[in-house]
Amino acid sequence: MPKTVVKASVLEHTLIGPQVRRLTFAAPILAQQALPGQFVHVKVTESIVPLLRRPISIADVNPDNGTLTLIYRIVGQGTSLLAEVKPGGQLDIMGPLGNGFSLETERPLLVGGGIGLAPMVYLAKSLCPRPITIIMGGRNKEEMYWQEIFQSLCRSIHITTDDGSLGRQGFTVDALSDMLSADTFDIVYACGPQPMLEGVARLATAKNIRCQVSLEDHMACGVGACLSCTCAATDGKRRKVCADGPVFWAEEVFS
Amino acid sequence: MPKTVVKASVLEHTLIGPQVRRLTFAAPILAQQALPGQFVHVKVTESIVPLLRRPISIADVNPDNGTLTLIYRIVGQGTSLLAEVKPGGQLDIMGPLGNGFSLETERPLLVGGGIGLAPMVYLAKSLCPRPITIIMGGRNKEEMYWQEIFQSLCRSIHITTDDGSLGRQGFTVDALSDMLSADTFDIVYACGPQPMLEGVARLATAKNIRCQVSLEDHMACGVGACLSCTCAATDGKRRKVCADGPVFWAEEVFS
Amino acid sequence: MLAVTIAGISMKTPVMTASGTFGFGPEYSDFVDLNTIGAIVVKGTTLAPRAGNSGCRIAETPAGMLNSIGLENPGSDEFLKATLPKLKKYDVPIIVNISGNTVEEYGKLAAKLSVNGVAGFELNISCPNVKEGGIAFGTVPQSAAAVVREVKKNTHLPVIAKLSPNVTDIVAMARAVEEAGADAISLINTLLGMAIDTKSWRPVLGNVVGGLSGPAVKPVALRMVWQVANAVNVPVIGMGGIMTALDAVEFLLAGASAVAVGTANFVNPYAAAEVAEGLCEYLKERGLSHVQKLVGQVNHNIG
Amino acid sequence: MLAVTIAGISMKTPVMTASGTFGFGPEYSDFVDLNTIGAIVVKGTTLAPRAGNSGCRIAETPAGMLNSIGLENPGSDEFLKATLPKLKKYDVPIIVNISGNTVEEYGKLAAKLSVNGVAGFELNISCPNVKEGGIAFGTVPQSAAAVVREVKKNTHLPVIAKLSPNVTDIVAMARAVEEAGADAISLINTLLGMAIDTKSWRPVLGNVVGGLSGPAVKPVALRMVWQVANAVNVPVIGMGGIMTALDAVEFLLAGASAVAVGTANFVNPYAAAEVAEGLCEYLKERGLSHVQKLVGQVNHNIG
Ligand SMILES: Cc1cc2nc3c(=O)[nH]c(=O)nc-3n(C[C@H](O)[C@H](O)[C@H](O)COP(=O)(O)OP(=O)(O)OC[C@H]3O[C@@H](n4cnc5c(N)ncnc54)[C@H](O)[C@@H]3O)c2cc1C
Ligand SMILES: Cc1cc2nc3c(=O)[nH]c(=O)nc-3n(C[C@H](O)[C@H](O)[C@H](O)COP(=O)(O)OP(=O)(O)OC[C@H]3O[C@@H](n4cnc5c(N)ncnc54)[C@H](O)[C@@H]3O)c2cc1C
Ligand SMILES: Cc1cc2nc3c(=O)[nH]c(=O)nc-3n(C[C@H](O)[C@H](O)[C@H](O)COP(=O)(O)O)c2cc1C
Ligand SMILES: Cc1cc2nc3c(=O)[nH]c(=O)nc-3n(C[C@H](O)[C@H](O)[C@H](O)COP(=O)(O)O)c2cc1C
Ligand code: FES
Ligand code: FES
Repeated sequence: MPKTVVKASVLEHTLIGPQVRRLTFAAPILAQQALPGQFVHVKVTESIVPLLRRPISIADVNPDNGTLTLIYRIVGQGTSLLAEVKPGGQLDIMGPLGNGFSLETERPLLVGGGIGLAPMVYLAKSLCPRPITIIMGGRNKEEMYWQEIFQSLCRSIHITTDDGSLGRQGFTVDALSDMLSADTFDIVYACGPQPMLEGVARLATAKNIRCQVSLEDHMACGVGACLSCTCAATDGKRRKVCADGPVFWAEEVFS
Repeated sequence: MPKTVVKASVLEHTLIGPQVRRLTFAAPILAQQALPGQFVHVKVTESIVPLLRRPISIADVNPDNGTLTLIYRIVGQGTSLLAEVKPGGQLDIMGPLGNGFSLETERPLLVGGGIGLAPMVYLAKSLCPRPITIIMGGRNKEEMYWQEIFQSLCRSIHITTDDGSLGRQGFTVDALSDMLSADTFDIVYACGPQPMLEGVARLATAKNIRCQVSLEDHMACGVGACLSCTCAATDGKRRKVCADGPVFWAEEVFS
Repeated sequence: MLAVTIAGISMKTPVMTASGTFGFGPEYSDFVDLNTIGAIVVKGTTLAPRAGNSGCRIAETPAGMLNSIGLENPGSDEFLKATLPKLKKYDVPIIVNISGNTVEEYGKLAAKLSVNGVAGFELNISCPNVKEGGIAFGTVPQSAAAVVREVKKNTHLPVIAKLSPNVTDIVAMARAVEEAGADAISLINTLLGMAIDTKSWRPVLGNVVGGLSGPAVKPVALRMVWQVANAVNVPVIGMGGIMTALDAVEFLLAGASAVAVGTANFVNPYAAAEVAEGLCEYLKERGLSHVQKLVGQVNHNIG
Repeated sequence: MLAVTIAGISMKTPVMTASGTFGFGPEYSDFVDLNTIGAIVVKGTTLAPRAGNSGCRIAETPAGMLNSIGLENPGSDEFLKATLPKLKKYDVPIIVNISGNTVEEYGKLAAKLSVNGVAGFELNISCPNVKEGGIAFGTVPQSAAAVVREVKKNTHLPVIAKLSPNVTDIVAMARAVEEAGADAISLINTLLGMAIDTKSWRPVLGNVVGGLSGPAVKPVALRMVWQVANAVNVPVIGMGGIMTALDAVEFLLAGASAVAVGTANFVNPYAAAEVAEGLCEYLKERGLSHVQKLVGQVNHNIG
């Protein structure tokens, strides 16, 4: 699956939560190839400010319509400019980049924190019709627009919020601990903040369950050329989050 | 008339000639104050690329509607981006800047070359109902969309084109020479390329006719602060094209 | 919460205007209440009038601009006779940016301009646009120090040394002018740059090379301010690409005690005022009582 | 019409890829036919593997970026064993960018890497991201010359000295490496810069300072290329902010015999190919038979 750059027409671009938007664009070539866990590298304007592309996970793919969907949070200059692109407008998209999740599982458990839930959507879709359990964490009820999205995809949904305004108060890791005791899973997939990933990996490893984590880092090239995104691996060598990841087996990057 | 910066809504933006556009926007404060010969300083995007504003003459003013009109040629990065602004869009306009033409005349002669005809439109309007004669020069017939604009404003129109495809073949200065012999005028106003301005000034001075020229230079500030636009004056001192001009009495800047 | 005293000059805010970018001040009075500015650093002034460079004097570059004005100015006599009296009606410190062809000229200029209405001097030992010597003073620590010493001998007013970024070792330059008695250090002046017209195959600037300013240079300016502020005891005035209050915050955190807004004035004539207002808001949002609480507070322990 | 020979290295086009911005090449093979590139300058390589700097390694700046990779690389053994064999299937000159902590290390590295498949060396005497010495070599003419001499003694392959822009006198640096035997000079490496996070009050980069590259630095790069090309006889390879063919034309007119595309690759992975194609078109439009007709042709007589 060769990487490419496409000029994609924006089809839909809506606010789905506080500062969170869903963006769907036409990109048939990418839609044929994209795997869950991969990401695209988006040039948010034609201008040289901001200069660099922005990495965003592929949140959904419709190969029939030839469309890709991203879900992103507006946090800075780039995402603010991206948010201004109107349906009918063009975007410059590079992808698909990185390696996706392993789909070898019968009883998967998905764990996503905050905007880390974005790649979980496409992952869940790809795992259907296997019975999927998901733990989703967020700051509060308002951030749990994800519930609606995962409703039809998952057999069982568990929610944690920092303030307890929806689901269980606390972190996803707390919920995970209980669930791993109560039920059996053959893989745990995780995407979210680094401390969450480390916590998930620790618990899964302790229970001897395979675990994949999707990492994030600041990226310039997105293809393994600039070394801005590397991290230390447990074998003493280094890995490129963009090209060797963003999805890693937990034991590869967390000891 | 204090200078100001306004956020102006674009009302009309049409192609009126090869690479030439007419832009009308709402700016009531400016419309109350702008004098013929003055210019505005336009920020063509919100981005910092391109960084600087672009000076454009005020081609028309409608104080009743509170609108200003510019006529500009697309020549580079800034004007290309400006051309993309759609009606309904916003522009950041600073003005009115510089000093306008003297309107003390009974029998004015206007001479404009190329896009230098832009400020002549508002000048002609302001001189109405005095009988106005205009010499307009351009490269060819296609560039003479000006004819239509000046038709209703001027008593007599004389055209020169470089290739002779419309009017007389040659330069405005050639036509001017004949006309100054044939008729009497009490002032000559000129705007266009530097060699044209020098030629016009020479002829007018020789005939002892008052002459005003509108100069151009690369400008950063537009208000006399940066000294990027200064030129040598005949008194041995220097003048700022933006703040002391752009309109000068010919004898002030040409010896 | 914004008032500061730099080199003995009391300012209502730490936001000054950079020399050559704000005229003498009144050029911007339609946009900014000059009485609210920290200090106005006027255009580089020389003993005799200067016509400046010929040909095109500015060129736009990505997120920046080149200028080669060449120190056009009406000279010190005209400044004293025509300009200064007009500035006296404003309640804002006027700092005169001075340039000389020789060390002695700097001294003479300072002596001559040490008059009522002038709050201090900024020594332009770093202008890249003058041939006779300007740049040399700015790249050799000993020469820079000599200029500072000569000026200090000739005036009782505060002396700010303005450094050029076109050097290998900005800290050595800063230490040299500090030892020579500079009351403050401002930086950066412009980076030497060039642009070529690919249609005519000629340099865009009449003077071939010019000084780069604007957002493009901000990272370099910030680095130098940080290096210098960590090496000297006199206050540092930071400038280079400041467009917004947050840019100013970066310079303050890096160690600048005040900042100057330059190229930004051309883009946004309200910039000097807006940066000060934005600083105020930034402090309020964080419950900070005074802008001084930001100065040098960047936490640069390598984690 | 684009083929050139630089320092004895035959290239199909004068458009190279800059070290550290194009990996080893294959990273971009989905986008660019590597066989059409002038030369690939691979990531800075050191004798032993290096892990690079910790913390955040890149920061965006206005029309530019800061990086502080810190020369992460798998080391010379791994390069010879794993990387070079993979590159041999391409028909493109591979230039190895080398870095050492001591003069001797540069020599050892060059000797070790003077193998079939390596077309030449680019000496990184200018990386701002290494503590032990890298930068010092790049700012002192004598040290730079010593590195070049040592490498020349240890290899028969062409040696390109890559200069740092963070110096007062780039021409002195260029003359020193030319005299020491450099077969070509490439410039510029990155300008030392900094960025501060106004939320956390911490430097954005884990390493506090980093190297500025991209369009923002182009005017500085172009000025230095022009100065150096007018002062030395060896070919100059120009780089710094080249995004388009017209940018490359500016560098060629200024006196560069070849150019390198760096940061642009990240923004537009086709950049290296598109710059070469655009150069071709530029020449055709003007009826020029060869890219050589542009080199050094800027008309810089001050009018
Ligand atoms: C593989 C990958 C997948 C991602 N998927 C998503 C997603 O599906 N939805 C989503 O909302 N966000 C996602 N992110 C994070 C997203 O890239 C950043 O939020 C975004 O780049 C911020 O850009 P900005 O200009 O708005 O913010 P600014 O803070 O202004 O950005 C400044 C610079 O920092 C970089 N940056 C800032 N935050 C991050 C971050 N968290 N990770 C990497 N680089 C960052 C930017 O790319 C830019 O270069 C992903 C990141 C990676 C690496
Ligand atoms: C007082 C004044 C009034 C003007 N009125 C008009 C007008 O009514 N209609 C019109 O089409 N043009 C007018 N111009 C010229 C217009 O400003 C330029 O064509 C425009 O700035 C080009 O910008 P660009 O980015 O498209 O070109 P680029 O060549 O990409 O611009 C690069 C830089 O050069 C400057 N520049 C380029 N050409 C000129 C020029 N001829 N004069 C001044 N600066 C220039 C730009 O402002 C910019 O800073 C006027 C200029 C001045 C000084
Ligand atoms: C048009 C222009 C003229 C300048 N003239 C002077 C000057 O006369 N003396 C001086 O010391 N600095 C001069 N400078 C440098 C500025 O004062 C300032 O140091 C520099 O531009 C960096 O700040 P900025 O990026 O905010 O513009 C000039 C800068 C510009 C853009
Ligand atoms: C991420 C990154 C890594 C770099 N690594 C190296 C390096 O290892 N060795 C080197 O000599 N230059 C290195 N450079 C400098 C580039 O080769 C080039 O000189 C510089 O970026 C200017 O060109 P540009 O503006 O086109 O990027 C690096 C630049 C970047 C952006
Ligand atoms: S982003 Fe360039 S190597 Fe990962
Ligand atoms: S444009 Fe600044 S003085 Fe005229």
